[in-house]
Amino acid sequence: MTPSLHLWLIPALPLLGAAINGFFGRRFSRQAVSGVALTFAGAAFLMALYVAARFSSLELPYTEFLAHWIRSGSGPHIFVAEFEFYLDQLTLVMLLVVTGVGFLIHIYSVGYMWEEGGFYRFFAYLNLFMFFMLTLVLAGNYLQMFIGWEGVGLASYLLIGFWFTKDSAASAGKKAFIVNRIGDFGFLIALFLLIKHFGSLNFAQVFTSVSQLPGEMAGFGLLTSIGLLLMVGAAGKSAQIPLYVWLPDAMEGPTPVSALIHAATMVTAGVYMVARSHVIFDRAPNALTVVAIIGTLTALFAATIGIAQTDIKKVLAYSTVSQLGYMFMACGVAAYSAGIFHLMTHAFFKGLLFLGAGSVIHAVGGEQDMRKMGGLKQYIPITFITMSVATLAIAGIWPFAGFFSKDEILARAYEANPAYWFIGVTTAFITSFYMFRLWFMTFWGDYRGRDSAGHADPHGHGGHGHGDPHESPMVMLVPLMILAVLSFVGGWVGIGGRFEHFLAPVFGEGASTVATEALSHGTELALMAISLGAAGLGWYLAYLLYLKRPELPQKMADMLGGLYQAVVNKYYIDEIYATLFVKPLVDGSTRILWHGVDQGVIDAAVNDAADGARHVSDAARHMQSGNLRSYAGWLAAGGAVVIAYMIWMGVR
Amino acid sequence: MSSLQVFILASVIKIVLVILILLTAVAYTVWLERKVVGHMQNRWGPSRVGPFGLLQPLADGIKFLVKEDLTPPHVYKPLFIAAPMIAVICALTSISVIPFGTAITVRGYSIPLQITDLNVGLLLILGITSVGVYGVALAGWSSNSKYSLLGGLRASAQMVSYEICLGLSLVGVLIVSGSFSLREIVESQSGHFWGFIPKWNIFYGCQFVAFFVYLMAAYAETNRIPFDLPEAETELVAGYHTEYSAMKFAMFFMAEYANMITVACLATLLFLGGWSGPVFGPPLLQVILPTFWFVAKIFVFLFIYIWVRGTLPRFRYDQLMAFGWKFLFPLAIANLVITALVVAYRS
Amino acid sequence: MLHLVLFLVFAAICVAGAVNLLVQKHPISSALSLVVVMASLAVEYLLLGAEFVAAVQVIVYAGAVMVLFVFVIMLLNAGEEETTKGSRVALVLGVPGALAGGLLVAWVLIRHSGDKAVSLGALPGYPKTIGWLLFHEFLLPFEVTSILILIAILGAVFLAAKPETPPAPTGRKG
Amino acid sequence: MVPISYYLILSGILFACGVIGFLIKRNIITIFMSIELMLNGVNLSFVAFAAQWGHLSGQIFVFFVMVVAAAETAVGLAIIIAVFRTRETLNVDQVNLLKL
Repeated sequence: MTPSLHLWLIPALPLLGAAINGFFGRRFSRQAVSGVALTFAGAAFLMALYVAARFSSLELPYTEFLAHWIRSGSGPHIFVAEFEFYLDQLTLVMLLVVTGVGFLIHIYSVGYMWEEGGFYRFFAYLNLFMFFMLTLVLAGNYLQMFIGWEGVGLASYLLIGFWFTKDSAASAGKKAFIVNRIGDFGFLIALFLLIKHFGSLNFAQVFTSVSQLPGEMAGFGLLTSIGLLLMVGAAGKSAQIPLYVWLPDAMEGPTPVSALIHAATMVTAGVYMVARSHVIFDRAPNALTVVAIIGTLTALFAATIGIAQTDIKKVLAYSTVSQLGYMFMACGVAAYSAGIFHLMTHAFFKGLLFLGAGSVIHAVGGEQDMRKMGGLKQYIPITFITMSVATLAIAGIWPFAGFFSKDEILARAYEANPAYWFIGVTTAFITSFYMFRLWFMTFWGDYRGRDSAGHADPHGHGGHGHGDPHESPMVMLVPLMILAVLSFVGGWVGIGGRFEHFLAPVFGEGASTVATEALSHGTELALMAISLGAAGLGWYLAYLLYLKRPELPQKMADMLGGLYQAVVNKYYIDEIYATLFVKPLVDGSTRILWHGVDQGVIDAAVNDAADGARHVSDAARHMQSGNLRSYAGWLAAGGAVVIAYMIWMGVR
Repeated sequence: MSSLQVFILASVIKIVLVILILLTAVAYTVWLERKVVGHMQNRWGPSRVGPFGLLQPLADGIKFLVKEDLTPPHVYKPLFIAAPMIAVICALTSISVIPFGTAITVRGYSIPLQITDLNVGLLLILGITSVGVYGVALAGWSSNSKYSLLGGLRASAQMVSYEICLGLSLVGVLIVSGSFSLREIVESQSGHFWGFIPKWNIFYGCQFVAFFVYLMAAYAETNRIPFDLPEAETELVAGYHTEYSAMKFAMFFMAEYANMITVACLATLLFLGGWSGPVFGPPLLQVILPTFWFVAKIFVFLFIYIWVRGTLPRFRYDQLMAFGWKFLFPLAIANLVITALVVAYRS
Repeated sequence: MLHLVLFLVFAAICVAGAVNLLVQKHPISSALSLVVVMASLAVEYLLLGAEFVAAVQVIVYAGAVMVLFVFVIMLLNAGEEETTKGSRVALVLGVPGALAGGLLVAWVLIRHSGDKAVSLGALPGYPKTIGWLLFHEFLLPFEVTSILILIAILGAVFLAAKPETPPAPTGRKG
Repeated sequence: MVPISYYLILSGILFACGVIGFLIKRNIITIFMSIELMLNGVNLSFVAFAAQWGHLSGQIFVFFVMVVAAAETAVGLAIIIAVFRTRETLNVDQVNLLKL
């Protein structure tokens, strides 16, 4: 019996911070607010480190019971859900990523948000997000996970709409929330199916029951349905086709939020959930195939949109969608540990990219359009260096972190189906291209922002004046540097399959060991070379188009015409959705539900009932004449009737 | 003669005797009052008719009988006529349960000196007294005169209010003696304690507080000074009987004095031991003596009545009400509670 | 025989008084008819042996309650009753209803009360026995009614008091 | 000897007179008296039943009825005075504001 780790403290600490800042922060100074937020986020990180330090001495998986929650029914039909925490290798990885990156972004936010109104509100939300994310990660059953799942959605909604006076931010928040609801609906139905068939939501119990079932090799059975429904939930949360549309819009939130929630942690919850439910997916190959196809398509699809975006954060947003597609691809080919590996490295470099982008935006006074940047490397050298590391990492250049994880995924994809691999490599090329496009447009060439400076975001950093771009304060740069180091070395843990080996107890020995041995060393090296080549090609193309011959892109765009327009307009997906789903829904609601049901049936019923009551009362009120003697008359007559009735009934 | 015949004969004789005596007593109480008050005010009082004016009541009676009986216009006649009758009937009826002495024995038949002995004699007196209010109230109302109406209003309010105090003061006595029958109440007071003090309720039963309350309430009930507001001459021009004259007026007069005598009898019976007193001498004297003591006590009581009239001024109406509700009423209740506790303790 | 005669005589007075109450136009005449009814009812109680009830009937009803009525009639200077036609229901529905109800009850009483008769003073209600019952078996109701009386006194004082001035003496007749 | 039913019928007549008085009288004080008449009718039947069953509780009940009647009278007359002060009439047909 291992002594209690007090895992509950990890989510509880940020919750306490959120409560303090949320309830009393209005009266605090900015120093106090940031002090509280950093203390509790840091404390959570320290707890996570403590858990990691104790990790080797634990019996895994380690569960911790906190309190009774739901008890209903009895006997064989009992359904129990407790507040409990579940710790294994997967949880530990997520825990460290969430608390570590989260803590760094907290630090960064102090600098980034210093000038903003609602400072305490921001940190309260941020801490609240940490609480829900950690609840999600540490949950011991699906229901508790669902709390975290919904809670991070709430925090995301609050933070996207942080500048709620701006219309686009408010509607972006709503969009994120509503699209997520669609996914959550699938998730919930999956949970109901689990309760129906396994009578429990506890991970251990469900997985034990599931592992006794035979795999559904073909057809569409229970596990496939559950898997697909879980995938719907994951697609909503992790911005996969067809529910990815909210994530680009979510860039309306403050940049640290984009980094924390919409790049590093929350959007990976779907991946985590699929990986956590791998027992179910393992026995539902059809569902797994769907996951793989969705992931692959999303990766390619989002990457192509990323090419034509000019807003620095939009590029990163589509990049995130694309990278999440990679992760799902990995899960889809049952390479869960590769997916989680990429999740971790992606958290480092994408967090870094967003923070760097924030630093750039900060430097140029709130401008987000890359066409108005350029040549920033001499103004903001530290940001430039860290961003460069991150760009190399995401492009998959050796020996940066992204190389190892992406390579792992591509290798496993090749093994499963070369088509996946091919699309993956294509995507890697496109990724490299648009990332270097961003890099060149932002940091190289001449600064193009002077002539039009002053078009600053109303909520942006106008306070910094409109002079030359300037480096961010130290409090923002330190997290950048730390993340740059992690982006550089973070991939090394995967060398020689160490990371995979670490996670092996979770995902089972079979899948991983067999996989590594399946590919010969030569094939592996060839694959590596090809992906490196694709990355290099992307770099060269970007160099050519955006540094050497800056007039070329416009020409090419003119040449491509409609296709280019389609890409710029994100394939008109938002418009299609609006036509296909939103408008029919709104019109249908207006005509059928509002005019038809609400006004025609409900209101009409209420009004008719009231009218009827009034008419009856109009007739009956003459009885209530206000005259005492009339009342007495009714009473006497009624009394006579009662006496007659009693005599009739034989009461003496 | 059968015992029923004896009973009827005795009853008739007693009724006639009592009414005669009572009416005479009423007449001579008026004379007494005029005489005493006269002397208190350094006047002679009635002195022209007969020795010491003793025939004055007779002269008054003749005067009332032969005077013109005026009935003012606009009065409500049935009640205007009925009101004095109600008053005098109630006053005379209540005397019927008053015992005047021990029973006497005539030819072997024991005849109590009382028209009738009821279990609830005291209650009967209270009931009749309370019905007597109608005479005053209706007289005031039927006269169709504002003075009379005010007098009637005052009378009814005052009598209802003080009736409560009167009743409560009697309850103390009832607790001590444990009966509603006046005869039994008197018999419970015979004897002495500590050798010489008579066991009257006022002494032995410690009912002196109740006696005081009774005295006050009785003054108010009979509309006597200092509580004679219903007929206050200076304010209301004689109040409820302003419009009355001749024999009707005389009836109210008789009712008032009869009530005084009844109240005095009641006080004597309840508080002062009734006819109990030293009995000695020859048999005839022994028969007469109890009645003598009884009459003497009534006389003392009546004298106090007259004495107070000659001494005290009249209350204001709100003072009257405040005195009744805020002083006498709590006092009577306190007396009742203490008496009940003492009796409970003794038994 | 005497019993029956007395009963009939006073019942006749009683009914006459009740009918007179209905017929009379002036409230004070109605009030006096009611006093007559109550007084004759007291005699009926005596015939039934309830002497204490009879005495209390006279003291409370005739002596206090009805005096209050007379007092209020005098105070408000109530005049003759006007015959307004405010309520058709009372005449059309109420009076026949009341008569029908009364007849039905009378029919049931005559059919079912049997031949049991009471002699004069059949069940003497001596004050002592009544008091004993009141303070033993009916102690709680007795105390409750005392509270009721207290509340009624307060209510009457409050209701009849003129709003601006302290309670007038007229309000204290509870 | 008088049959109990005689008393009951007398009580019924009184009660019916009370009800009819309530119905046909316009003066609120007289209506109030009609209520008293009804109560008296009921009292008579209580005493009669006490004699029939040979138990005094019927008579005890009469006391309670009297107490309630007295309390009711005090409050009711106070209400009548209050009504008269505001409406300046005792005719119930004119005191009919309590309606729709």
